[in-house]
Amino acid sequence: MLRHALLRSSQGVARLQAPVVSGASLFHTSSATYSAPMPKFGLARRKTPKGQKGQKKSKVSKGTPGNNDSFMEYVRDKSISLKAPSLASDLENIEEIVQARLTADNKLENKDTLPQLTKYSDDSLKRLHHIGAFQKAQYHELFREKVSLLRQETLKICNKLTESASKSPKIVITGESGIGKSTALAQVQSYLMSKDSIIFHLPNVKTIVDGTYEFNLNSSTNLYDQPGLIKKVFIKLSKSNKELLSSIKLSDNYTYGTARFSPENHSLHDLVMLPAKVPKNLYSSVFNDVVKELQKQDKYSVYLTIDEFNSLVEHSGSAYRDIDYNVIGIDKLSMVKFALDWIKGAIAFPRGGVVLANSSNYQESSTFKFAVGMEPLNPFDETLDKSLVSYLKDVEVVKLEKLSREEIGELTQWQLNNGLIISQDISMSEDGEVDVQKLVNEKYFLSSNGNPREFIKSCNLLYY
Amino acid sequence: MSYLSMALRVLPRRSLQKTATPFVTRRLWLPSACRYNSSAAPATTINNNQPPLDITDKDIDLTEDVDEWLSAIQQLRGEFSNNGKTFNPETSLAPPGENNVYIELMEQTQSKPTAAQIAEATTLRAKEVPKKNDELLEHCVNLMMRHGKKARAEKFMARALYLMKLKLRIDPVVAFKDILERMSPLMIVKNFKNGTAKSTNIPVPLGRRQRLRIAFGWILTRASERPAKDFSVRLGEELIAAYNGDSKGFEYRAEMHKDAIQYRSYIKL
Amino acid sequence: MAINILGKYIRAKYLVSEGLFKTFYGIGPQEASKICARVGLFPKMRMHQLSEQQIMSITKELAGLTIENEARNVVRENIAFKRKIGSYSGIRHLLGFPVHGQNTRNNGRTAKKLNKLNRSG
Amino acid sequence: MKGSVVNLARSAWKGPHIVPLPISKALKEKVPIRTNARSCTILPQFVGILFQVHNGKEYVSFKVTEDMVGFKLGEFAPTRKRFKFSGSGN
Repeated sequence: MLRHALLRSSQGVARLQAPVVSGASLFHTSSATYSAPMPKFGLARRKTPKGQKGQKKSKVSKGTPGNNDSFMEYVRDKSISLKAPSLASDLENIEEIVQARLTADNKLENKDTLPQLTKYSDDSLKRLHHIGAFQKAQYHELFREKVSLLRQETLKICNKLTESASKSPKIVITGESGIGKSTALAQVQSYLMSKDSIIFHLPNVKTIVDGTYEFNLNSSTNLYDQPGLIKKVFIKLSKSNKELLSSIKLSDNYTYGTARFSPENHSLHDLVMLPAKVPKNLYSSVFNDVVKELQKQDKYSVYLTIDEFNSLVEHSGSAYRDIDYNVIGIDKLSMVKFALDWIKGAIAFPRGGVVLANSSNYQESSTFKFAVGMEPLNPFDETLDKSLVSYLKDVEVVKLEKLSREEIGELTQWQLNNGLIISQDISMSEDGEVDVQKLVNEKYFLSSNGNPREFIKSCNLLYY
Repeated sequence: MSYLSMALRVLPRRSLQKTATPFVTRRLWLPSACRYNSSAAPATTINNNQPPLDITDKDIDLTEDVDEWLSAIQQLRGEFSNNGKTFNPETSLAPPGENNVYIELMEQTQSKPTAAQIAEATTLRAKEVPKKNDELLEHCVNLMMRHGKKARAEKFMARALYLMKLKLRIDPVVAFKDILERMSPLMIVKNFKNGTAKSTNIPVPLGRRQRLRIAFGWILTRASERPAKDFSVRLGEELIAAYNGDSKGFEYRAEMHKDAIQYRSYIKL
Repeated sequence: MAINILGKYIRAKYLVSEGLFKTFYGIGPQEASKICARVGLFPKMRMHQLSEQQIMSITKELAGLTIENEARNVVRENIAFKRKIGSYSGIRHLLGFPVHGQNTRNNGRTAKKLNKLNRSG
Repeated sequence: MKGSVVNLARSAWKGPHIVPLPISKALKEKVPIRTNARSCTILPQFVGILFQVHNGKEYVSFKVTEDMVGFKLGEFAPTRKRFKFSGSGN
C-alpha cells in the first residue's frame, strides 16, 4: 500500500524529468504519466503484490561494497585536511619538534612528564615525505598539519642517540599494534635531521627479501646484489639528504664505465644521484664507494633507520632461489648483509647509530626475540637462526607502553577543546559543565587502557 | 597430565557419588625443561644490560634432562602400579576401592570459588549490559545491514560519519539527525478498501520512526547510485550533499506532501 | 600484449612461473619456479620483463623437459599398456568409466570426457 | 608405472602382499592354479603360469605375462558385466 501511494506521488518527479509515458494504466489515478519511480524504502526489500508487475528497475551499478583503499584515498585527499578551520589556531601554539626541548639542549627535561603534541618543522616534513615515513592509517587528515604525540620514550631514544653517537647505539622500537612505533621513528628521524645528520633509510624492507627486485650474483663478494633496490635506496637518500650530501666533497676519483667523478667537480650527492651513464652492473660498486665516502667524512653523523624491521628478519631464508633451487639466506643478499653488518657493528661510521622500528603486521620471530633479549633461549626451537642472533646481539629494545590514565585525560581535554568529541559522548554535570572525568574514564576504557590509535578511533570512528 | 585427563574424559559416567581421594589433587612432577612453555613458567624479565646468551651445543644437550624425565616416569609408574600389576592409566590411577577414575570429580575438587568471588559475580550479574548510545543510529545501521552482518554495517556508518566530520567539521551525529528530520515526510497517502470493490486514498500522519526510516531509505538508494568504490564513501558523500540541501530526498518529501494535500478532503476528523 | 615462448602466447602481466605452468602441459608450479631459478630470474618477475636472451634460455630449459605432446604421449602409452595386459583400469578406460571406484549411477562426466584410449588433455 | 599401484597403497616396509600358492608345482606340472585370492600381488615368479581367478561367480582363466608383474590377480578377472538390452525379455 505504501508503495502504491509513493508511486502515485512520483508524478511530480516525472514532470521534472523527461516524461516517459507507459501505456498501461497500472494505477487508477487518471491521466498520470509515470517514470523514474520513487525508490523503495531502505534496503529491506518489499515484495511487489501478487499479480502486479513492478516497473523495470533502473540500472544502477552496485559497485564494490567495501574497499579500504578507496576510503583511504578519499580521506587522504588534501582538501580534507585543509578544511580544518577550528584547529588552525591551536596548531600555531604547538611547538615544532625542532624548536622543542630536544634541540635546546641534549638533557632530558623531567619537569613535565606528560606527552606533548608536536608538529614537524617544514624542512623535516619534506624530508620525511621523501623517506616515506608516514603511513596510511595514521589519522593525519584530522588536522591541518601533521601532528604527533611526543612521548618520553622518543626523548629517551633521541638522547641516547646523540649522547653516545661515537659508540653508535642500536635501538629497536617495539610495542603492540597502534602504540606509535612508526610515529616514534618518524619523530626520531625528524630530530636527527634537525641535528644535521644523514639519514640512511631502507624503504619497504619486506620487498627486499620477498623477491620483488632483480638480483645477480656478485662473484667478488659472493653475495647477491639487487641493482633496482640500490637505485631506490639512493633516490631516497639523495632526496632526503640533498644539502648535506652536496656539501661533502669526494675524496677520490671514481670511474664507472664512461661516468667519471672527481673531487674537484663532484660532491657525494652527484654520486648518489646515480646518473644514467653508470651501467647497472656497477651499482653495487657505487654503493660501496658511497659507504666508504660516508665513513671517511667526519662532518655529519650517519644513522640507519628501518621501519617494519621485524619483517626483514622474520625468516632466515628469502624468497630467492639460486641456480640449484636452494633457498638464498637473507644474509646472502648484499643490502640485507649491509644493514645487518651495520647493526652488528662490522660496518662503522665516525658518528651515528641505528634506529629500527618493528611492525605489528609481521611476527617477531623467535630468533629476533632471543637475540635482543626479549625471550630466554628455547632449546626446542628449530627455527632459531644462530647466525642471525650474532647480528642482532647488541640491539637495545625500547618497548613503547600504553598511555596512562592521566595522559589519556590530557589528550581527551585537547580533543574536547578542538571540538573533535561528539556531543553525544559528553555528559554534563550538575553545574552545567562538561563531566570531563567521566569522559576520560570512558575513553580510557575504550582505548583498551591507553592505546593511542584506539583512542583516536574511539573519538572519531565510534558514534554509537 | 593433560594426556591422562583426555584419556579419562572418555570414561563412562560412573561412581559419581563417591568422594575422590587425595590423589586427584596431586600434581605430576615434571622437570623444569618440560614445563618450559607452560603458563606456569615465570615471567621473563628483559635485562638490557646483560648481553644475551651465547648458544653453544652444551645448552642444547638434553641427555641429562631426558634421563631425569625417564626416571620420573618410572618412579610414577612404580607408585601407581601396586600389587605388581602393569601400569594402566585408566585403572592404576583410580582411588582405592574403585576401578576407574572420573575426571569431573577431579575438577570439582580442584578449585572452589571463594565467598568474595561469588559476591563479586552476583553483583556483576545484577548490572545490565549498557545499551548502545543512540537508538536512531542503531536503527539506521539495521536498515543498512545485509546478511546479518551488523559489525560491517556499523563500520560503514562510522566511516560515513567520519567523512562528514572531516568535510563539514561539525558534530556528525547531530548533523545526521538534522538531515533525517529535515528530509522525512510528515504524511503518507494510504489506500483503504471499504468492503466493496471501492477504495479510498486517505492521508495518514507518520510516526517518528516511520518518517526517519523513509528518509534514510531515500538516502541509501541515492547513495548507491554514486560512483565511489567504497560504500562508506558513497554514503558519506550523499550525507554531505544532503546536509547542504542538495539531495533528491527533499524532492520526494515535497511530492509526498503534495499528494497528501491533494487527498486532504478524505481526512476524517 | 603477449609473450611468445615456443609458439605459445602468454599474457604479459603474468608472473613468469605462473605463465609457464598455466601454458604448458606437463609443467607444474614447482617445475616452473625451478626453471626460473635455473635461468636466474627473480621470483616476482613478470612476463613482459623478460629479455630476448632470457626467453631463449627458458626455451632451452623447456626443450629438455617432457612437455606438451610428449607428455600427453606418455599418458596415452600408459593407458595403452594397461589395455594391452587387460587390467581392470585398462578396461575402464576403454569403456569411458571412472577408474578409481567412483559411482557411475550419476555424475562421472569427467571420466566420460577424458577416459579414452586415445586420451587428449 | 606398475610400481605406483603398490607404492601408493601400501607401506614400503611391508613389501608386496603375498599369498602362498603352489607355484613350483604349477610350473613343473603345467597345471593352472585355481584361486580365490584376488588381492595377491603378481610376482616375477608367476610369469608363464595359467591362473584361474574367482570373479564372484566363476573362475576366469588367464596366463600371466611379464607386463602383469606388480598388479593384483583380481585386476584381470572382471567382476561386472556390461549391461545390454537383449531383444526379448527386458
